[in-house]
Amino acid sequence: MFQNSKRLLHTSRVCLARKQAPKKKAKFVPRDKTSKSTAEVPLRITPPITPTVKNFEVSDDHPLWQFFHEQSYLRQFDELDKNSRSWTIPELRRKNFNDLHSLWYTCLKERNILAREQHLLNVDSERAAQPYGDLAEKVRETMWRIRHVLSERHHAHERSQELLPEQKEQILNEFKENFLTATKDEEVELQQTLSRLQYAIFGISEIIADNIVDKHFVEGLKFIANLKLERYAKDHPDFQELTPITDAGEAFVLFHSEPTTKSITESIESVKNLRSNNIRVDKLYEIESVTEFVNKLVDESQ
Amino acid sequence: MSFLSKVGERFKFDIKRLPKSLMTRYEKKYRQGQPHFMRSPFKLDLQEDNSVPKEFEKLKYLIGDRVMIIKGPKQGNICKVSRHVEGKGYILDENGPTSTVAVPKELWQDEQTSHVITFPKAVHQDNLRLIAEIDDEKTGLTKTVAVDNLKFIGKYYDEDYKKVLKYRCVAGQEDLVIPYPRPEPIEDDALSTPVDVVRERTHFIESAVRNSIPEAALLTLRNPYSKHKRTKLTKLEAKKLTPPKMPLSETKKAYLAEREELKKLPKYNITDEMKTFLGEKIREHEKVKAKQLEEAAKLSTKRFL
Amino acid sequence: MRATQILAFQQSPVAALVRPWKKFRDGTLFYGLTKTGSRRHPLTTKKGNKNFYKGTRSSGIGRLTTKARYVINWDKVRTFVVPKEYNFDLKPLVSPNAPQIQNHYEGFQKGPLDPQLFYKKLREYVFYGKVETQESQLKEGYLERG
Amino acid sequence: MATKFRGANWLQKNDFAPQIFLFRNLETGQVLYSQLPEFSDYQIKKQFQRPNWENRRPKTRPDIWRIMAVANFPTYESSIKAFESLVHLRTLRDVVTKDVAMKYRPKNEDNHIWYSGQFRPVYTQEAVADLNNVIQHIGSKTTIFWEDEWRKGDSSHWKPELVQHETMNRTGTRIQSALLDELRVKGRELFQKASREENTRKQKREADRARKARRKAAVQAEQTEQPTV
Repeated sequence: MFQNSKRLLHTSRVCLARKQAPKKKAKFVPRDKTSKSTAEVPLRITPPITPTVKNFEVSDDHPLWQFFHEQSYLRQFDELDKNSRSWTIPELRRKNFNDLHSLWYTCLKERNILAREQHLLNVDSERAAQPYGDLAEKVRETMWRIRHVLSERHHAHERSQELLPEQKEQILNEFKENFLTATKDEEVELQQTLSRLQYAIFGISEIIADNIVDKHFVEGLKFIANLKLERYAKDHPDFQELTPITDAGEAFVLFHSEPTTKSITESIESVKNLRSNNIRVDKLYEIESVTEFVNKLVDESQ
Repeated sequence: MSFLSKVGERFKFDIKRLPKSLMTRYEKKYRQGQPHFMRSPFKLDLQEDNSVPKEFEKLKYLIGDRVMIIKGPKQGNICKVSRHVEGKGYILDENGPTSTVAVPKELWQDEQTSHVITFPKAVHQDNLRLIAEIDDEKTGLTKTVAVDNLKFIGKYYDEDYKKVLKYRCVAGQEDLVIPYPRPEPIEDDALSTPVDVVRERTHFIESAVRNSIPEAALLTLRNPYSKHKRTKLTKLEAKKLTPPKMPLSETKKAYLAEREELKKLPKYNITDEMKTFLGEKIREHEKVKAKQLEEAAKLSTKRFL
Repeated sequence: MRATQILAFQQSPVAALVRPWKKFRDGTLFYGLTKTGSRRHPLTTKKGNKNFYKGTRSSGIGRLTTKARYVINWDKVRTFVVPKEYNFDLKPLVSPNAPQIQNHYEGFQKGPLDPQLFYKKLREYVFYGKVETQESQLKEGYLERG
Repeated sequence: MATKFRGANWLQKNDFAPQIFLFRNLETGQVLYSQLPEFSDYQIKKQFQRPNWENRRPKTRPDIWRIMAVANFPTYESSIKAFESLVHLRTLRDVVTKDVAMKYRPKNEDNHIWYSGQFRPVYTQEAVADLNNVIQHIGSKTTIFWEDEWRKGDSSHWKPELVQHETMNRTGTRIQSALLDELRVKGRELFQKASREENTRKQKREADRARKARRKAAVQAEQTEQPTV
């Protein structure tokens, strides 16, 4: 048999090949009695074990949930918004900056969700992803309109600066007339109007910490101080002597006092005190000094 | 994600830019890609926008309108419009035309049990006429008429559609207004803001010296260094805007010098004396002229005689 | 001198672009601004010289160290600021039942940018507060002062 | 060191624990078994015996191999048996009974193993199934440290009396070799503790036995003495 097979090329190699050297006898290893190898389960191929999400928990406030609509993997076509329309520019003109900012942010998040869904479907067919893209386009329209409205507001504000001096004078005169002729019943309303006016014309905010001291602010201090004096202390014996108030420090004292006759008379005393001690704010350093006063007030309130 | 950006859009294949010579081939391929029962019944120009328009003027007949078919096998039938399809097509109710086709099983829809189905066939806008009911002033009865052509004029706010629309009138008789059909009530959808929240006004101009937009946000909106907002021109721009100085020719120079000379001469206003003098001179001249003419006339008559 | 040699001295589009110091468009010849040939092709990263930088609108937020690590400069990273007082009531789209209002600017030549309109609104705010005045109210169901 | 098969004595002598390390290929999803916290071409050659276009022989690039799980066994003998069984199962899947393995693999529309790029997720899942099968086959108590517990699949597959699942503590350890070395030391300590306990138990048992024998002998002696009295 071997002689025959020698002629054949491939099979002969097997026969002729040198056999491996006999292996050394394995050392006898005593069987471990503690671990029982029962071999109840044979070694065989089993179906693959697929990973599951049950093995870990994801909290509901996980940041990546923001890319999902109500934690669903993919919205069905029917669940998409079909009836709504984009925000129009006249509608957005009614909203303040904070609202517009919120809306823009919401739109951005929605577009993230839609882009994710579109990307999932785009792999399969562009046609299936189309409605998601169309909806995203509607949302995008809202977004550019928000930007348009904001820049329009900015331009309007810039252009209004040309007419500021004349308009300011008109509004202040009108207000002064109202302020000095108002009766005591209208006091609450009057104070509200005053706070609106001081922000409108001089940029003085009711919240002290928000204020930025500039030339408008100082001008406002003086105007309001004079106004208060005229309304609440017209009968004061030193009224003629005191008015008009031109010093920023004196103006600040009066500005800060409560809108009552009593409080104003107290302030007048301190103003007189300042004058007698010859404490005055230098015209050139008005803004710096008033900033100091305001900072002091902020520290006190904290 | 290329579908998010429109940057490469102009380099994409665009049917509108396809030359006419290649259109027949493209159309053939396009038709091959659609099963015959899904093809549009109209001859569409693929380079045009065939989608269903949103404007009521272009739609002409809205969903719910009653129309009469004036051409085709169902000629004379009066139907209601139930849907718009691309290419100015209208799907009508059960009185409209239908087509029966065999559909392969892969494309069966839900609840379909047979290969052969019948579905409504779209009718073109030109083959339809609007049906309107008009009060006859003489008899006091309402007449049902088919309107040949429509015209859209004026504007009014429609309470049901919640927007400004144009009046739909009979062409040639503009006082006859055919109202639009009333829409079905629509409910708010998943992404819609409620009406009262939309209408709420939160923006007021509160200050003339403080901008309502925070500075950090403003930087993302507008470029403070925009070249369109600068008041000063750069050197380069000034150079570009001023015309170049060309060398003058000799004749031009002489002409300009002469004009300068002339400018230096004193200017006179014509006085009455001058006017009478000039008038006399002209009259004298006229007299001489008249004499010459007379003599010439005499000479010519002599010659004829 | 032979004609070919003369040509070598002339500024051809290619010769102009081989200058690596040219990084910006300044009106003279630059990538994509050819005088001849087809110019309706996108300027890709493959077309520029060694200094041409196009980017993918995703990089340039930091620098590479000598050890080939990338240090991110967080000032350059795009960040979206969350609103201070987030108004969750506003959704990206509007109900179909909301009226589609239109703005009018009667008497204000420059429309929404008119300074007179600005001061009119300011005056209204100062004297009446945050309320709708008769002039800013909706008229005929759809018309509103802008 | 992982260039050849290592026996129990060698492992013990060289301070290795009775562990098996399962490395996962990030690009392809293939899994490599190793007795040591490292691997070499040896393991790849042994465990990918019949490469083809769907199951290429992976490279030894260290950056694309990540640890997937570390299985701790009670004895060196059981760990070696488990390792051999895992390699055997791999041979069954790739060579001997490939048709059976193919039955369980999800297919794409071209009837090939489902893939995305070079990645075939089924290989990782098969390795997890094999580990489960081997543990049940050996029947020894095992602790598995998972890199991501997501991969262990539904808990119904595992026998709770045999397997204890834990997650690797990856905080603060960014370098994989450091993490694996930590696990090795931990496994070694656990083994030593267990063997020490085993030893004391054994000694106790022997002492008991000796005492019993002594008592028995004494009783017997008494019994033998009595008749003489």
